[in-house]
Amino acid sequence: MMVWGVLQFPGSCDERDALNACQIAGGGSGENARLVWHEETDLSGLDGIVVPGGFSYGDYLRAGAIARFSPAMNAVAEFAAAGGPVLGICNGFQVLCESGLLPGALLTNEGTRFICRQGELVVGDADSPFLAGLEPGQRISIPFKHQSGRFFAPPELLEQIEANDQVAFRYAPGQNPNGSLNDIAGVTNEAGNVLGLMPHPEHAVEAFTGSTDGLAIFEGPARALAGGAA
Amino acid sequence: MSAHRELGLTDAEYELICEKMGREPNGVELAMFSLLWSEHCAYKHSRKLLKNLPTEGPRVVMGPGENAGAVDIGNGFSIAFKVESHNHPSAVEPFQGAATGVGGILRDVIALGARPIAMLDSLRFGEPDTERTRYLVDGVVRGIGHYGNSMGIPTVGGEIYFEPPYEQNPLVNAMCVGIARTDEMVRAAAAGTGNKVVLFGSLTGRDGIGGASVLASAELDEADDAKRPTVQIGDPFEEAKLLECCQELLAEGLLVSLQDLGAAGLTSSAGEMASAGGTGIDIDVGLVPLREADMEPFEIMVSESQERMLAVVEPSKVDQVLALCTKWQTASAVIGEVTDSGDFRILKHGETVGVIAVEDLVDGCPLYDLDPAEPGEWVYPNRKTLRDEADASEALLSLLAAPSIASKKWAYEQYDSVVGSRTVHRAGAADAAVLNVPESDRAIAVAIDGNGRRVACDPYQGTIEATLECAANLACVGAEPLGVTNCLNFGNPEKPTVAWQLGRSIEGLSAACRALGAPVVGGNVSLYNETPSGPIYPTPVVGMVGELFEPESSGGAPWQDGDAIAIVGPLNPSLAGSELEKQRGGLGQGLPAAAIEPVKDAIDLVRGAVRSGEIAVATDVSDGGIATALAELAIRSGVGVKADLAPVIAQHDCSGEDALFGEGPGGFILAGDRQALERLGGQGVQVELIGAVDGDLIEVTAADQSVKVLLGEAKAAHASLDARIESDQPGLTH
Amino acid sequence: MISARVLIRPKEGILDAQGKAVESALPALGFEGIEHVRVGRIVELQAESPDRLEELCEKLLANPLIEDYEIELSTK
Amino acid sequence: MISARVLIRPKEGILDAQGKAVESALPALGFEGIEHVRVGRIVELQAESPDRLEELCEKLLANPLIEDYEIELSTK
Ligand SMILES: Nc1ncnc2c1ncn2[C@@H]1O[C@H](COP(=O)(O)OP(=O)(O)O)[C@@H](O)[C@H]1O
Ligand SMILES: [Mg+2]
Repeated sequence: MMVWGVLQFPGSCDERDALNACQIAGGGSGENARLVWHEETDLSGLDGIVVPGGFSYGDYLRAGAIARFSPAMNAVAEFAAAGGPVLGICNGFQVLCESGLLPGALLTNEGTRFICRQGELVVGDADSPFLAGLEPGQRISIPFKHQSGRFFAPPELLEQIEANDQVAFRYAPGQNPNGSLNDIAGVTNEAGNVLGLMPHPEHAVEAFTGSTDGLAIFEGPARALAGGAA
Repeated sequence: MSAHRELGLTDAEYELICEKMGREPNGVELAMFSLLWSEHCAYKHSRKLLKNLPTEGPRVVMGPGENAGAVDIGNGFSIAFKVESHNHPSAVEPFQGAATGVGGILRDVIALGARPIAMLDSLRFGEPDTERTRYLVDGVVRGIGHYGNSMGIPTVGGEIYFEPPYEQNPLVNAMCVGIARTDEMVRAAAAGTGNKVVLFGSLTGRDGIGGASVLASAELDEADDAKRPTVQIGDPFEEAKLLECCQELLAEGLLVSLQDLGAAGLTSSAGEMASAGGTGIDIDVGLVPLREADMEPFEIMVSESQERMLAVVEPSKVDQVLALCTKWQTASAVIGEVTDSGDFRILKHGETVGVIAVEDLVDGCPLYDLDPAEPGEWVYPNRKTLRDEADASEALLSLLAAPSIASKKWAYEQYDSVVGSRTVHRAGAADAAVLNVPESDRAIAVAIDGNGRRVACDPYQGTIEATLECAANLACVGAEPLGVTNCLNFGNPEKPTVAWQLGRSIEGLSAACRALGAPVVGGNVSLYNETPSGPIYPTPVVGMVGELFEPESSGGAPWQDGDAIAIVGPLNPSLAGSELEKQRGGLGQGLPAAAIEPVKDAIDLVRGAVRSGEIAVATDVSDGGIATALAELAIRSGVGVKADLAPVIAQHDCSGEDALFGEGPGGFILAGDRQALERLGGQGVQVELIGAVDGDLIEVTAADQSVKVLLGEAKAAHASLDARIESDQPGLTH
Repeated sequence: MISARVLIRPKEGILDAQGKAVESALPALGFEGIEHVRVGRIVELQAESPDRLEELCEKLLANPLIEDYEIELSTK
Repeated sequence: MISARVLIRPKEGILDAQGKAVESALPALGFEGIEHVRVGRIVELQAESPDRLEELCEKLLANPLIEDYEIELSTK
């Protein structure tokens, strides 16, 4: 069974949601996921890491700018370098970009306001364990919610990202909520084991919320290990 | 020299203070008295009236008197909730005023040992056709979103009304709902002589010095600018750490008691703790962690710096408490101890700078009787915005576009409504917000309501309607009321007509809550809401929490082509106090009386139908009447309707116009399987089939009147507020 | 055209949440001996005339209740 | 102690959402002849030595991918 660690920074908000999603993906026993305090450096025994959403350090200065220096993030960098699956959601995506584990940056929404609405993503061509349960072109419905979610990369970097098939998710046509370049909602690193996305799959894993489309992302790595398409 | 007057105390109150103390108070003592004897803290003009509210019930865990109320939700858990106003601060600085309002009510719930799981907001502004109003709306909505979103608390519902009387005096009421293990909840009562008093959270600065009495109890006027330096700044990041820190302190069982610092800062928190515990308390201002050096004792005692909590801790546990605060990167210090003196002693580095008997400070303030007088006439402005020639179709479109009725998507999409993974129905999805509560294997529904215009027409009937509408909204998602909170926003109670409105309104609240069996477990009073341009509409805002057992049977579904439509309940539609009457500039005093019991029967019937899963589409008839309710369902579902209101007209022999646009309590629209609807009949509640879901027209006939508009037109009208509300002065995100 | 630079800072005595957060984070990042961190906004713009810049700051760029602003001009 | 002032601006060519919001608000407020509005951040601090300020900017205060920074020193 895949054991998850969910990072917790001062100001994290969605860490319990992510923990819950990991537990449901793992069959609901609860043993397969724990919070990892930002000062922890020992990730042994963990098979996957989630850097959750929220407002680490209040998003002061720049979203993710301070959190990325935490001891736990150094450990996550090593974990990722060793090929471990790392999922960054919203603020976690911002942290991973700030720390260089993912390409690009996230800017204030074009409309400058925080937005929260259910929306659709189209699965990209990226080759990542997190996408093992999803088909390229498939649509999933999960909540969009952020104020700094506008994906940006300089032209040459953007070309690379596209050329290497590092785009994991795009906002469905007409649903780009923030002005992200190429409608990009999520990207992977070159190896594919690190995935970051702005929308919130952890809020769409239980039927009562109206969608369970987010679950596949948390089930992906286990599926990939089990030799599922990845 | 009349320092006491400057501080808002009357000469009589000042003399009473001197009498109680047997001397004149010194500066620190006077500052402390002026705050705790302010309307905001002492409820001078409302406490006597509040005594009549029903506050007991089998499910009540904590009632009025605590930081928030709480009801039992089963399996050892309780739901804590409270609504509070931040009106004047929001009028002065909308973003920070609203943000700190949210921060304050969150701390009240956190202080009980609960983890907040939802916020609702109830807002009142002038008509959005002035830039000032748009500026206020922009700031308030961003402020509420900023604080709640950053804290990771979903804002799942609320309401916004736009009415001229709020132009200069907007209302910002926020309601927080939290969950706690009942046996881990703490009361705010100091106990144990020798126990230490620990202050933790933000550093203490000169924020909102005198804010409680200056900002919260005096009428706004041109002197505003002078008050501005007393604006309070909120830091949701600090509060997020504070929340987790409190949760861990309580889980470890390290606290004897816990209290938030709100209005009147340390003075109120420490004073109320000692009063509740029947103890004395020593506070050494020299030990308080300061943001600015050289603060005077009185400044430290009244500072309203946000994000601070006060705890009573056994000496042996102090080190653990301070260590946990360090873990959460929040400042903390032992600043005093619990004594048996019965005195509130202020020291500076061990040297006494003030002594007040706790009882005199907290309970010594005189409570005043009001001398109510019914107003002889309608004193509020009337504006005609709908032309006389308008036919029923034009009227409907105009109602759907009315700022108070139109979609508030623009606002609620700025709120995180899903964090916490409990949200079943978020704002806009159903009549009440629904939150999953797996802890006790059920769900709760929350709603907040208060139509000030109708309360202005008839404070007693209007407040009953507000309370019934909460229960009706809950019924539409299958929920049964557990408890009520409320915020009474009124004008100057020293004016007889306002006093009358306040008294009648509280009587209405009592009557409705008694009939519903829903005890009032907490609330807040905000008085003196008026400006030179006049008083606000009397605005009691009622918040209700209810329970349901199957989130999957909680309504909120779109209606389907072919569904039958029924009108349920005793609603006797009348244009008195209605949105249409407002648009015609014809508002006046008086609402038709309506018995509560038949409304309650209809509420029970609808709740049962939704709970059973037989009916998935239910909404209550409210602003804009039956035609508007039908149109809103059609818009929500994307399918039109064909209906004839003949049964309504026959029953109440009202006019076609009354039937289409008349308002009043006790009306529901239900849609679904025809047999299922027919089965609801014959149970003592009127159930009349009026039509079917069909096509892309909204077609409603009522005697000589008939509405016929394209679904698309209706949609556009209903969505038109978004564009009209954008401010020309968008605040820059820091 | 003149270029103007407006510096907007939290008023003295008013809580500077960002500055506080950054300052307390520095030691952990290995930066010692740095104090009094204050974070504000800078707005740069080109204007035909400097006349109404004050008003612009008051109305839009700054929040006079809680922020001080400072206008620096340089003709280009 | 030296006081340093770090100016951080969105890189040219990157859409500055806040700057745009300000620009689009100007006409309604009756301001004309104002353009090229850019909104950035200013960080002011006191440091024992200027040595590591560059590093501080590169690592923390600015994100070189999207922001330019400028350090102004003034010994006090
Ligand atoms: N309208 C009301 N109905 C019921 N209880 C009320 C009302 N107004 C105030 N209370 C109660 O009076 C107490 C003091 O209120 P308040 O000063 O707002 O508390 P706090 O200082 O903790 O915010 C609280 O327990 C509150 O629930
Ligand atoms: Mg309190």
